[in-house]
Amino acid sequence: MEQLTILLIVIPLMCAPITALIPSEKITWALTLIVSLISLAISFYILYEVIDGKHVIYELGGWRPPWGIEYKIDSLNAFVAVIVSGISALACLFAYRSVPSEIDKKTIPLFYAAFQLCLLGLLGISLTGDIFNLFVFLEISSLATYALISMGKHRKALTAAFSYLILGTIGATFFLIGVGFLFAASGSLNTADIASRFSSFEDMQLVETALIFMVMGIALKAAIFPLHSWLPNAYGQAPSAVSVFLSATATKVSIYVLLRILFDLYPVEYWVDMLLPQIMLSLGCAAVIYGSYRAWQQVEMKRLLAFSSVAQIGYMVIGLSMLNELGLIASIIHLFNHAVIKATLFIGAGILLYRANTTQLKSLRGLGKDMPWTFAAIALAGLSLIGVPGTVGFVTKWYLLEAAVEKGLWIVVATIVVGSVLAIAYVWKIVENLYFRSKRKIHIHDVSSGDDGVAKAPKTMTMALWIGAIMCIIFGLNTELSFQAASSAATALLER
Amino acid sequence: MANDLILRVITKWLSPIIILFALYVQFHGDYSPGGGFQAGVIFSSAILLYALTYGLDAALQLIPEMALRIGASLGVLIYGGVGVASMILGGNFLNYSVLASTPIAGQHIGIIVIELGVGLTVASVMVLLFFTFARRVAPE
Amino acid sequence: MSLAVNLLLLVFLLVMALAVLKTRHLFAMAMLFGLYSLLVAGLFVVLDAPDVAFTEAAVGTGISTVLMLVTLASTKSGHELVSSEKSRAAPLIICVVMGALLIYGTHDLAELGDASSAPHQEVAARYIEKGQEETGVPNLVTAVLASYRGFDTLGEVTVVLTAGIGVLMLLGNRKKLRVKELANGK
Amino acid sequence: MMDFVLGHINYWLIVAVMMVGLYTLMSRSNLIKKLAGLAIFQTAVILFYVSLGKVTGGTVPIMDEKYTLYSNPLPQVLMLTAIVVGVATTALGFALVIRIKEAYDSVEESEINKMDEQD
Amino acid sequence: MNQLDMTLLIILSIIVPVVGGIIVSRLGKHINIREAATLITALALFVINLLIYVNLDLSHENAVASSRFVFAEPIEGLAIAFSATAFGSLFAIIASGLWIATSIYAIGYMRGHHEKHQTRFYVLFAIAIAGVMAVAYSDNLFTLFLFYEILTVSTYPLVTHSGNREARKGGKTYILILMGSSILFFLPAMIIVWFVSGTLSFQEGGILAGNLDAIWAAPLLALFLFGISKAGLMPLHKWLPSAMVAPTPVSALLHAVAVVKAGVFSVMKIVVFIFGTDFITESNANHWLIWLPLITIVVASFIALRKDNLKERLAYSTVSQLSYIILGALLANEAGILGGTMHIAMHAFAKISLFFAAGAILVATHKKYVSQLSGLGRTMPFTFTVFTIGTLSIIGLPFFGGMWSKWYLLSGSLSFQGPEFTYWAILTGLAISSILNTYYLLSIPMTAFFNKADNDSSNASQHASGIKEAPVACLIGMAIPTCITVYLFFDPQLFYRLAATLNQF
Repeated sequence: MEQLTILLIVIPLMCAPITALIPSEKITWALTLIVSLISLAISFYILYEVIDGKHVIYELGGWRPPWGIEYKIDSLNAFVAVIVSGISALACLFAYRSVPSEIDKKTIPLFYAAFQLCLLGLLGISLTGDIFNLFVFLEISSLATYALISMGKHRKALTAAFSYLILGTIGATFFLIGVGFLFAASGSLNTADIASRFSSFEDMQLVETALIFMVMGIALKAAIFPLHSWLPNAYGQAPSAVSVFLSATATKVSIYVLLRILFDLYPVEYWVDMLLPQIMLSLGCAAVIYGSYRAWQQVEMKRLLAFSSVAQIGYMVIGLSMLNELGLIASIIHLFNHAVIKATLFIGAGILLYRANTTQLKSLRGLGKDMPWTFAAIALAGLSLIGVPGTVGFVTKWYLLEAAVEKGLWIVVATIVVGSVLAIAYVWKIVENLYFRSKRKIHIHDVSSGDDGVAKAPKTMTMALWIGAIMCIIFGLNTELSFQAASSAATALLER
Repeated sequence: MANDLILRVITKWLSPIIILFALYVQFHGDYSPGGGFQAGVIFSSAILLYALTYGLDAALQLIPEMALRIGASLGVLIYGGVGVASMILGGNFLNYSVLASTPIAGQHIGIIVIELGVGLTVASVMVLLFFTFARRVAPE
Repeated sequence: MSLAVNLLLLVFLLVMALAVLKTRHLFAMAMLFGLYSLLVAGLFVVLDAPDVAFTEAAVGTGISTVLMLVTLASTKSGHELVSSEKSRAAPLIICVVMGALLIYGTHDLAELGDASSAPHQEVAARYIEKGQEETGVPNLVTAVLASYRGFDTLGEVTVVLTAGIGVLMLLGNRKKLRVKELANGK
Repeated sequence: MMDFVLGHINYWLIVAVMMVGLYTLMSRSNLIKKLAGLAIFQTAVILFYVSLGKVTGGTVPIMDEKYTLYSNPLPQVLMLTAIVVGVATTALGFALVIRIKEAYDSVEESEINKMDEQD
Repeated sequence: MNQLDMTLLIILSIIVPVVGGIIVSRLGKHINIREAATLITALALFVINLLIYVNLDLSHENAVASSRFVFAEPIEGLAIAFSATAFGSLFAIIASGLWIATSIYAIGYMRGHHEKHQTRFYVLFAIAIAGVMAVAYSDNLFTLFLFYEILTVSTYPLVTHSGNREARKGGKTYILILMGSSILFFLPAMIIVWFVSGTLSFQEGGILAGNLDAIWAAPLLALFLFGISKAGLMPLHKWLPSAMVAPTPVSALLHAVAVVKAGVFSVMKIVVFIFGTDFITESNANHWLIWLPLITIVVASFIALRKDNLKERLAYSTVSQLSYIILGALLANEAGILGGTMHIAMHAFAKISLFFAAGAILVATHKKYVSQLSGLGRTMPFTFTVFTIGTLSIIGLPFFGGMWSKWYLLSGSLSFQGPEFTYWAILTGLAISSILNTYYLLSIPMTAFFNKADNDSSNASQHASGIKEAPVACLIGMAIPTCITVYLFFDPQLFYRLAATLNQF
């Protein structure tokens, strides 16, 4: 069991360098899929083991913490790992036909290697219990991400990757400064060790600054309003498969780190005194309104979805800054729910891109009628995003509402309502253009015309899309797994 | 530069020395400053020097790009392999103590091998970086 | 004594950083940057960190500067443009606020070299005490790097590999893609 | 007071360097210069860490019977990693700059932004 | 019949149409088999609902929920669950019974009208019916809401069936109003109920009494009334005329029976089982809110009068008639509830006859406007007889089922306990509306039978060919609800028995 946990890291780690050397695009794809699926299986198994509040400890190199690096895996870690590896598998399935249409043939093996490295980094972040080790994995995933984003078709992808590189590095460096300050105060890098001795150095200004910088750094990586400026371009311009993977995982993992910092590393009372919950709550509300509004204004589908991500991250921030169990549950469950929804929507956008060679909404007009199944799945995921009952989106919003009512935070209730109305508006915008507007002449993508005709989306893509769409429903109806994982994680976070 | 005789000669003499120094840094890292990373960078600077004087093509003939790619991957694989080996031998990942009969000997073996992996990857990637960048400078 | 050297180097460093900021000539900037790195390496020596100094000298002064020069050559850029549109007030305010915050934080920092400060207790103390005994390596930096925190180093090597793969993805293609092709999406 | 200043002035100077780097990065339009700023920023942070590890009267942390007081090896180890991360980021950044130059025929952010808006 | 079998029946009633739909979707190439499959599904569903009806325990204790089937429970206490109730059974029987008639009718109509995508039509129709069944048997407000929405979405493609600009425009209005209002009003109202009372399950006597301040009863009820825009309360009625762009079978079954009745069904359920009639009368919530259906009844009648497009006129008539039901619910007394509930049934049979007739006219003569119908009664006597019977029933004249519901509604109004002015207003409103009903509906068969045909050439040529009715399948389909309308006058017991259960508490 213990050894299994580390396999989650070791498998992509050993596979990525091999992948980089294999010249065949098919084999590298298959390897990536297998790695993702194995990771998914392992993380599921771990989640199953720890879901009732236990945890697994793994000492790397056999050194006891705080001298060595330790993994301490509870339900939250495992849940995030499940999200990351699951979405990775889904994105990979989608990538089979999408990647060859967007990326140069010779680069594909390297692309998949970078993909696996990104997966490795994200998994590493979600498992480690050492703040410096976290930084290292953060950088692995970030570097891979920059490279992956820059592979987008349009030249804007390059600038998007560059500005993400700059901002992401600032974020990571801020985090590093925070870690340094905390290290200066505590002499340790192990989360649990720092937490257990926290009272002995909590009066130091160092510790305060450390928190501010760590939170700012991670907020930048998590694209929390107003530090979100890199996100719309990055996710909008990245190759479809990368948008799918990153939009559903990268920011979520950062939110996870934020949870760890705020609830595990620091005692809650500490940052309550700093008025951080109020600040984050207002930022979260602002993010929801601003992100939804901007999404509504967009004329390009991937950018629209990216802005919607800004809003959805706002919901997570709101949830965690309410400081009650329900709010935390909402945040954690939304990590999962939003991952599923956004992955599905980006897969949908990717299919449209594959077909029409563009995701400008006005060029997609009427395409929904040619592709009713694709359209239906997009609509389903869109309903989820709005939060219609019976879908995953509803579950989150419901818990958020309950949490807000419990706390008497009517401003949050109002935000959720306004956010949902705006969500209806922007989802409607997609639906309207895809289905209600009369058709425009579109250029059919030249790559697909060769093999199986232009009229259909490739089977693997449709499969990925529908797996996502069905998950939106299944996990909206049967919340046992996600709720149990989230609530045991929330309890563990609040216990400290 | 490629036509400068003095430079060529100096490079010819200097390169092996640099490489020797790199090897020293690599294997003496336990006792003095240095280790795989530094050795890798120093090693790569030797190749860099060679490439600057003799031209990119000559350097590429000396070390083909594929070799560099393999080297880069292999380094990580060696490092990870040590970890896996220690897992197979019943320890935790990267617990070198189980690699030999006594923990100290095990640690020693482990450290030497992983430093080798580090050196290999760093040297290969650094040279690879330079080659890839330099290729873009050449006029079409 | 070492404090004085330290401060002197730091002042130089600040001057160098400002010079990098101010100079318009990009090749000069690259050289100044190399010099900056060299100064940092010197500082590391003063701070008893020869391993880090070694690395900084090789990487900062060597690889980074070379890559910067190659990039300059390949992009054929000589001078930085003076852009009037970019606002400088906002960055300045942000930097001042951040700097003030950091200085506020350093208030409780132990003085430079204070052996009783927290970072030297517990974790580090044990490395010094037992490091050689447990790993058989006298160079504690190597011991910690390769064994105690070997996993970090594995991550570090992976970072290097990732960078290599990333650069190959971006520049590995021998064919240069032209402006127009890219503007229209390949 | 004097002791306090003397004990902390090195940190303040490091913070100053850090902020000069950050400012360069944020205020300049040239992409290469931005990356230089980024590197300066990161190096200053590394410097901060290594300063934390210094012990007055201590020596290089290589065990030797002659010495009893050693500087702290831990920050040094961490920073070895950070340096590598830094150079990896910078290298990737330069690669992007080269591609941006090929695609936009410019390395000035202000010009590139204008072109992006026109698309 | 034991608990398990009952649960099974409920599940079957939802699954059978879905499965039927899937089978139909596979039979696109074999038109006859496809139609047969639809019919068999409809018959099977009707039988299932009858079985539920027969086995329903109408005794007091079981009137709310006899056997519960929990499908999923996404949030604790918030389950998607179904159960059989008398009221639900009433609705389900009407909808599934009329589905048979509609299916027969549709065969004639769709073929006669040469509609495209017929397979898709039948599949979506079946799925919409499944949604209706789920609404009918929903065990709590949450489930009701969910399938209410699903019904909206699944009927949307039916509305836009023809796919032309007009259809898309109508479809847009349809989905925007229905979705928008339910999310803006219905959902918040539901959430408020949850937070106030901690549950959403339908309970006798309601769940709000004692939990909600009486002052807030009226605003909350207003939220529900506007949120459930399927009930067609003005000003959120616009979607119904818009939906008339759909093929006639859709307008007939969905927009005269299933969808709109799902709306009033929900209103009734909420009034009786969430608020509780006692709570409504005690809090005086209905004193002002009752004006809403009242105004709608009158205004919609006036609008109907001015509409020349036959289907639109019928649509406004539906708007008006739906408000009778809401009025009945808001009267919150025994006769009112009884009348409202029975009107769900009575209006359904009558209105579907009218729509069938309108469709038959369209198929046979391609005429859409009332003004074109002069003298057509002689060419299509059967169709206009059906139309006349439907009209008379809706007006509430004796020998037709509609009389009973109107009777109870009237007696409910007479015993309304509220402000004097409102009391008289209700009575006046009902009177005016009945007169208008007579005028705008009865004038149609009158002109068709007794007026001379216009002298334009097209009519003249048709006169020459003598009797020209719609396809036989249409006629059979039309005959069924018409006969039932008449039958119900003589034996209203079937529905009375079910409707009366609502008044047991």
